[in-house]
Amino acid sequence: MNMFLETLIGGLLAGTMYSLVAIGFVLIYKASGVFNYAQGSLLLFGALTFVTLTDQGVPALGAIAVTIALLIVTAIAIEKLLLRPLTNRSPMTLFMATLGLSYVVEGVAQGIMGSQVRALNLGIDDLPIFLGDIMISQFDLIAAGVALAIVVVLSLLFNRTRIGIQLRGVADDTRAALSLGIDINRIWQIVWAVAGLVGLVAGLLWGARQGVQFSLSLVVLKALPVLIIGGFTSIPGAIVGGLIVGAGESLAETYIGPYLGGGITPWFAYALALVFLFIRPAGLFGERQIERV
Amino acid sequence: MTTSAGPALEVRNVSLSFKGVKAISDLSFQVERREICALIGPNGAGKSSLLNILNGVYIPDSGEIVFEGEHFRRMQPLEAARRGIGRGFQNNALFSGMSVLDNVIAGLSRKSRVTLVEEAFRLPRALSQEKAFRARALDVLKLFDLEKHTETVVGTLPYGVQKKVEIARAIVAKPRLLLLDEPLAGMNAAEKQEIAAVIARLNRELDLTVVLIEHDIGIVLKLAHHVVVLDYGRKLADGPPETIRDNPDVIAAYLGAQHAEAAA
Amino acid sequence: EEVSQYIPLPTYRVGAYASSGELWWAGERDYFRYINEVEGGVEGVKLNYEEFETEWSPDRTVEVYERVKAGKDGSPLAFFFTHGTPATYALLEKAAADKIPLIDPAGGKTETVDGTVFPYAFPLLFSYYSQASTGINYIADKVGGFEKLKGLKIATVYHDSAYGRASQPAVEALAKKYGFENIQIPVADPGNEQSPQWRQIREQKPDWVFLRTWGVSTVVALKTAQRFGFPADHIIGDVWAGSESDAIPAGTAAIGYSALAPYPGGTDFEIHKRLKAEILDKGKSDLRDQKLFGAVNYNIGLVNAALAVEALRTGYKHFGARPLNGEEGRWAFEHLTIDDKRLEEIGFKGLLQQIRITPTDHEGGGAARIQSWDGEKWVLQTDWIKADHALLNPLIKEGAAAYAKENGITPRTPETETN
Amino acid sequence: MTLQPELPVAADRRLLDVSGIEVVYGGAILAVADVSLTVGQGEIVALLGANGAGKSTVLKAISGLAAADRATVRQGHVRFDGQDILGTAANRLTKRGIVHVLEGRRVFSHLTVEENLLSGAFLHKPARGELVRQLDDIYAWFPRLKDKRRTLAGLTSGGEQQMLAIGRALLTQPRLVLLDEPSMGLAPTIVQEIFRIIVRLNREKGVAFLLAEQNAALSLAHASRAYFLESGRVALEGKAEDLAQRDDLHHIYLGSGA
Amino acid sequence: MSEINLPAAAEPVDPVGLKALGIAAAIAVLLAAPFLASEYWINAIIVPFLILSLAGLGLNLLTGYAGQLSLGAGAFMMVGAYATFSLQLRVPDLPLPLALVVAGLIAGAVGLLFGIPSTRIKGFYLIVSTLAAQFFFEWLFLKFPWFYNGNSSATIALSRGLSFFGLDANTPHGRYYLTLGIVVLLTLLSFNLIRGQTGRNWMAIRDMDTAAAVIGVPVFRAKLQAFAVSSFILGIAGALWAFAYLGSASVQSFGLTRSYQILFIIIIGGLGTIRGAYFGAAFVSLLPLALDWLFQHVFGGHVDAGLLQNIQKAIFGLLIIWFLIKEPEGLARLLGLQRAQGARRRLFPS
Ligand SMILES: Nc1ncnc2c1ncn2[C@@H]1O[C@H](COP(=O)(O)OP(=O)(O)OP(=O)(O)O)[C@@H](O)[C@H]1O
Ligand SMILES: Nc1ncnc2c1ncn2[C@@H]1O[C@H](COP(=O)(O)OP(=O)(O)OP(=O)(O)O)[C@@H](O)[C@H]1O
Ligand SMILES: [Mg+2]
Ligand SMILES: [Mg+2]
Repeated sequence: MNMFLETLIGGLLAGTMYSLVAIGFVLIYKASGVFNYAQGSLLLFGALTFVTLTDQGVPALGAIAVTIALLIVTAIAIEKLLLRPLTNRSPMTLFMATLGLSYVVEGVAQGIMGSQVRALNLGIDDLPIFLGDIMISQFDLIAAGVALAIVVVLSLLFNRTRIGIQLRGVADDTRAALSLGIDINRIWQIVWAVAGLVGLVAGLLWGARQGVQFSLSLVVLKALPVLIIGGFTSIPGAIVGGLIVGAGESLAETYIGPYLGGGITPWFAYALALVFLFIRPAGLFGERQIERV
Repeated sequence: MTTSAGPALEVRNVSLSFKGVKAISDLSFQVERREICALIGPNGAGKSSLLNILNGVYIPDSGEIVFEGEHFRRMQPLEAARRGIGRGFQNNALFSGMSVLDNVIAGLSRKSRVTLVEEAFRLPRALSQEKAFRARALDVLKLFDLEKHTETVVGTLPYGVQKKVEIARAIVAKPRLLLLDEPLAGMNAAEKQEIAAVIARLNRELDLTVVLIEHDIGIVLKLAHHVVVLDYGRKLADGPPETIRDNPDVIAAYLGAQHAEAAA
Repeated sequence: EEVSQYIPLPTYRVGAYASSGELWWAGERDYFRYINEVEGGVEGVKLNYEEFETEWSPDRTVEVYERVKAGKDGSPLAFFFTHGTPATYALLEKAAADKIPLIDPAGGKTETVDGTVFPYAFPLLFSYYSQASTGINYIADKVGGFEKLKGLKIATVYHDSAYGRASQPAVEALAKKYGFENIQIPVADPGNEQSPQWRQIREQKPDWVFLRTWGVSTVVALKTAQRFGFPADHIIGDVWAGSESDAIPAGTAAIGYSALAPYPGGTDFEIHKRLKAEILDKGKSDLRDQKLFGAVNYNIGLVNAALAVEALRTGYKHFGARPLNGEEGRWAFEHLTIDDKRLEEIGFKGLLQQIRITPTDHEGGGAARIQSWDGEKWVLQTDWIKADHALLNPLIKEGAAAYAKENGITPRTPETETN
Repeated sequence: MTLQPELPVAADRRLLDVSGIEVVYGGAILAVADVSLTVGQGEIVALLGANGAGKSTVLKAISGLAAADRATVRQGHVRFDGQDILGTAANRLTKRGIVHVLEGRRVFSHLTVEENLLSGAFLHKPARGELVRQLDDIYAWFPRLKDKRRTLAGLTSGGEQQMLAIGRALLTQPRLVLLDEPSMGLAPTIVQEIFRIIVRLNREKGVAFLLAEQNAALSLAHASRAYFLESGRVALEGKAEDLAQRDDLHHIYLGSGA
Repeated sequence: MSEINLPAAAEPVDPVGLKALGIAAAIAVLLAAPFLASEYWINAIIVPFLILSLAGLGLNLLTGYAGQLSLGAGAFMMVGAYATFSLQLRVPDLPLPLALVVAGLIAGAVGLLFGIPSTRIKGFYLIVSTLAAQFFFEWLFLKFPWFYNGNSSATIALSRGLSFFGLDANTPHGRYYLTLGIVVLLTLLSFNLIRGQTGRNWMAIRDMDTAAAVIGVPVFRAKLQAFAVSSFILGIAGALWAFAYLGSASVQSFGLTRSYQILFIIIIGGLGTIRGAYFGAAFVSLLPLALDWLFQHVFGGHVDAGLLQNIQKAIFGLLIIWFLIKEPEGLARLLGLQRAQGARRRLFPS
């Protein structure tokens, strides 16, 4: 029983790590209707910049500041060079473009900062905490806290602020937004920058766990089912999705895995997502496509 | 076509709501065979929703539909098409990436009898069917003199022309009941006359039963044999045009004073 | 005009595996350059090496192979470094048909140790079976003798891929022989979340864990082990889980972790002194960051390069100092012998084990040293520990025979071969 | 509120001045060949014509939204307040007082009715109180919207959406509204209601309107001047009442509907 | 409709004639190719190019014509390859061509299975089903030795090599003609499909599936057909990739990157066009080689190799972006070979 509880809790917490990645997607998808595959590379880029700076002896705060600045510049560049020219193209084209973007970001990041694996120490050492004999990872607890904080801030941003409403408008119909004088380019820049910051947070946490290296960009694949379960357009969805995937995965690996020879995590999350989609075709929290004919 | 007696279509106590929003409440009316029935009513009255129920896009909360004597709690879109219910949409629902001709032929696809393999290898049956479909579609396009647009991609045509294509697509498979949602919207008077004439002719010569939504009351009064007036999902009036045009409730709720003069 | 020996190098400087690749190629290039510029080539024949990016993808390696198999500038291809086990698998049949030796030290397909069935495949140095065996031998040594292995639980946490599984038959055989319990736990690629695996380990309480992971999965394994309170000094990594890029990111979790080292890390070997003087200090090194000089991956490059050079030397001595073709290349490798004396001469003593390759044994070594991580660097613990070939060879023969049968190959009989 | 008497436009009081524009879609399809027109301060001008005549395209060319449809203005110029505005980004123009209500409403279907309105109101960054006042103002013009303020705009009916679109546009405090086929698919009562509102807005707020319409009778009844487009060219222009008399037009454009 | 049957229209000039001509010309060149090109070109460039084109074609039917987004192309190729292997191994007297067809059918069936969700799931959400396929099969074919006949390297290879109706196709030319034959045949068949009723149904669904259902297009059936046909072709492409190009393959040969590559091919080549697949494949398989060659000759040796490779990667990315910006309709349009028909084809019409 405890074994079960521990697996469950451990899974849930690990799930929030996925959520952190997924949130970045949601932001961008909501605002620019772009399914941003490059989110993973941006995450790598952020973390890599940070460690490179600290390795050069730059104090942590300074490094963060510089990294953030860099991410903002990147966001603006992406908007100007990629989004603007591709305005009202098919989501497909945009998706492909971000795939291309991921090559660029990875190439530049690793070209300049090298491809060596870097250690990243956030001073959170990952020693277990025990509730009775249920073991919980301190690190994951903190990660979960961070994720929740981010969600609160963002949902306020979306539903309470003027930017937020305009942003959802842009997401809905760029032409109409233009006709109302909404500066879509600025909106996009803001969103991509914010997504970049969320990515940075995720990158640092993941980096601290597995070292800052290329494979950070692969956590995207973990985020996808999370997104799909939660719905592309919902930030709380990203969290819930993360929890479900995390718990599902670790329970499956522990209790189903043995019968299938193990190693089922990569596809299990997707199978899970598929099941959920059958129940709710637009994810748990996703906005239903409104069909009026 | 079946000659069994009874109305072509019967809507019985149909209600529909969208999470709270009551779109249609307990609506009943009949459409006789071979008649043109106009659905009119203010915006949001539930006209489009009703058509959507008739060919299975929406599922009514309650009530049933009787089409040519058969009872349905819920229609499936494909089923509706098979039984000969054609449909034109309010906001054009054409296949924007396809040519006008292909759009119209697509309307025939439920008539297709060839298998994938036959088509892949262009076996005789496939070829002859293709030929037949083309010819049929071209005839219909002529009817709306759209020949000059045959090969153009519909997405680039102006709204009005697209409307025509849509009607063509709806009738190409010789439906028995034709549902049109504001077929004349976005056309000038001349074109409206023209299309109205075509609809009348289809109805006359093909014994086609027509249910259409239209706001241009002038046309409606000329074209329809029978008018049903909806307001906030309820039936406000139901009867021959002349009784409708000077039904006080209708004028109040719908035509509006100024129009009454104009029309008079 | 003298023709140089063409040596194509499929590399991966971008993508997921760049971190090890970068150093690996640096090692190979530095050594080749050293041979060319300091020793004037091998027996006077210069080496013409050229890189091709593959991102470690077997398919792209195949493309490279096709591109280079005809040789270049008048030099035929004497052998082909696959630089990756999957690539070796992919090329096995092609290369045999084209008569071009595939060189994949400490990797490749274990059965190919049997040169009678696989004349053109050379899993030099340290096959996957040997890796398992040496690991167990070390454990035995730690627990005080093979008899003590009886009743122990030894878990293998492996990257769930052909590479990760390659050693399973050997471990089984060893478990049977010594009577320890063999627990196999897969980690799906990329392996950045391993709580379930290590929770299982905490449940089953093995005495030792043999780590056959690769890339991130090693780092995460060590960190997760720490979290679940499994002592790092009871984890033994295999060759591809034992470099700085595996240990450093794991931070404190890696302290005490030891790994098999057919390629020990460190700079206090003779060859490093020479390279430092002749290449690094003259700014000719391919290393981006001099601090990484002597890193395990760099040394892998050195050793592989040295093996190639010595083989070529053998060939040139036999066929004359001119570029060799595939068949000659095979002969050269099959007659490669590096004894202690030779190791001294080339400055690889302690870094490379003694090698004796024969037509029937394409491994030619089968030993490794053990090094363990002290938080800063790898520290060598032992001298060369040999694998239990008496036990392994039958397994290998068996596998090879099966392959021969399936593909209608009649094993050659080297004894009868001339020259 | 200033009361704006309707006078014939004098050159100096021109708000919008379009001359000789040619618009091409995707570098290929010529939609508008040569169109010149003017709109005076606080004037209502109708832009009439059959399908495909080019009405919407002209409006897009003025509001700068043509670019979004990969359409380019190849010749001629567009002046607003005497300044050339060709090539100015649509959102800038809105700041300067031109708002375009697109054909087919284009409301933000995933936002509530109220959020739709707000998205228009934010343009001039009003203070909270001011914002509320403006909203109430609009609800006063369109009471129907008030009932549906919390429903998703995408789920409201055609007419409701049209009103929302106009209301939303008005909240950007425009001096010139480009209105594309406000009557399309709307019940006569609604259409009349909308036109009445337009006239009132024009009188009370001095907002100028350029409305593209098919329903000539209705438009001529409310506009002061009108232009007839025919396949991308101005076929004929003049004062509304004069045109309304022309019976040769009558059977083409006015039909018998109204 | 008799009464209002107006005189039947004059037979429209059908564009097939021209097309046939073009294709004929292409074939002539293709037949001559091996005698103009070096063995390296055939083995390492032309054959893979052809196979990628075929794969692109397969995916294009599903994504470009039926509008069903798929990131699982690799999975279906994988199924085709492993099925062929099993058939050749376990049904030795089944000739290769038949084995390929059967393998294709198996892949088709699998595709159909993973297509079922498409009836409920729309747009981008659909990638979950195809990605599930991708990862599931990567796992399956690695996990159970039966699929690769238990050899330690978990790779598949045809022990008896390629033979086609008795004549041996193991030589470069043999492989080339085998591939070419299959590619041409399948291209023609697909071409017939898409200009017939099936194709119209697919496009109707792509452009607006609610309306399609209402006017009587059998949406469910058509979608499944699209998945099946597409996977059939992908399956055969996969088999060719494994045995006509690589010679031996593993799951890595059909990983996610492969799926992306195929997707790139059709986006760059042009969604909803047959030619697109070919142009796209040419672009995707030649560009990296060209870049490589260029860099070797321009900077070779001067710039740090690692940096060089990364720059190269970045440039590849940039080119793709630039390309998507410049030519929304893909190469097929750029090269002006596409009928006006193709104009304004969008995957998800807004
Ligand atoms: N798909 C839907 N989801 C939610 N609500 C809907 C949906 N379709 C229609 N409604 C609601 O049902 C009511 C009736 O809509 P409907 O489109 O049927 O009216 P209508 O008579 O066609 O109006 P119009 O003439 O403007 O088209 C409207 O208030 C609308 O908000
Ligand atoms: N997005 C577009 N791409 C290509 N051509 C277009 C596009 N939009 C319109 N056109 C073309 O431009 C011409 C004018 O279209 P426009 O919409 O301006 O006419 P309109 O007068 O507004 O017609 P309607 O009254 O039906 O709206 C038409 O011939 C149409 O084919
Ligand atoms: Mg309606
Ligand atoms: Mg218009």
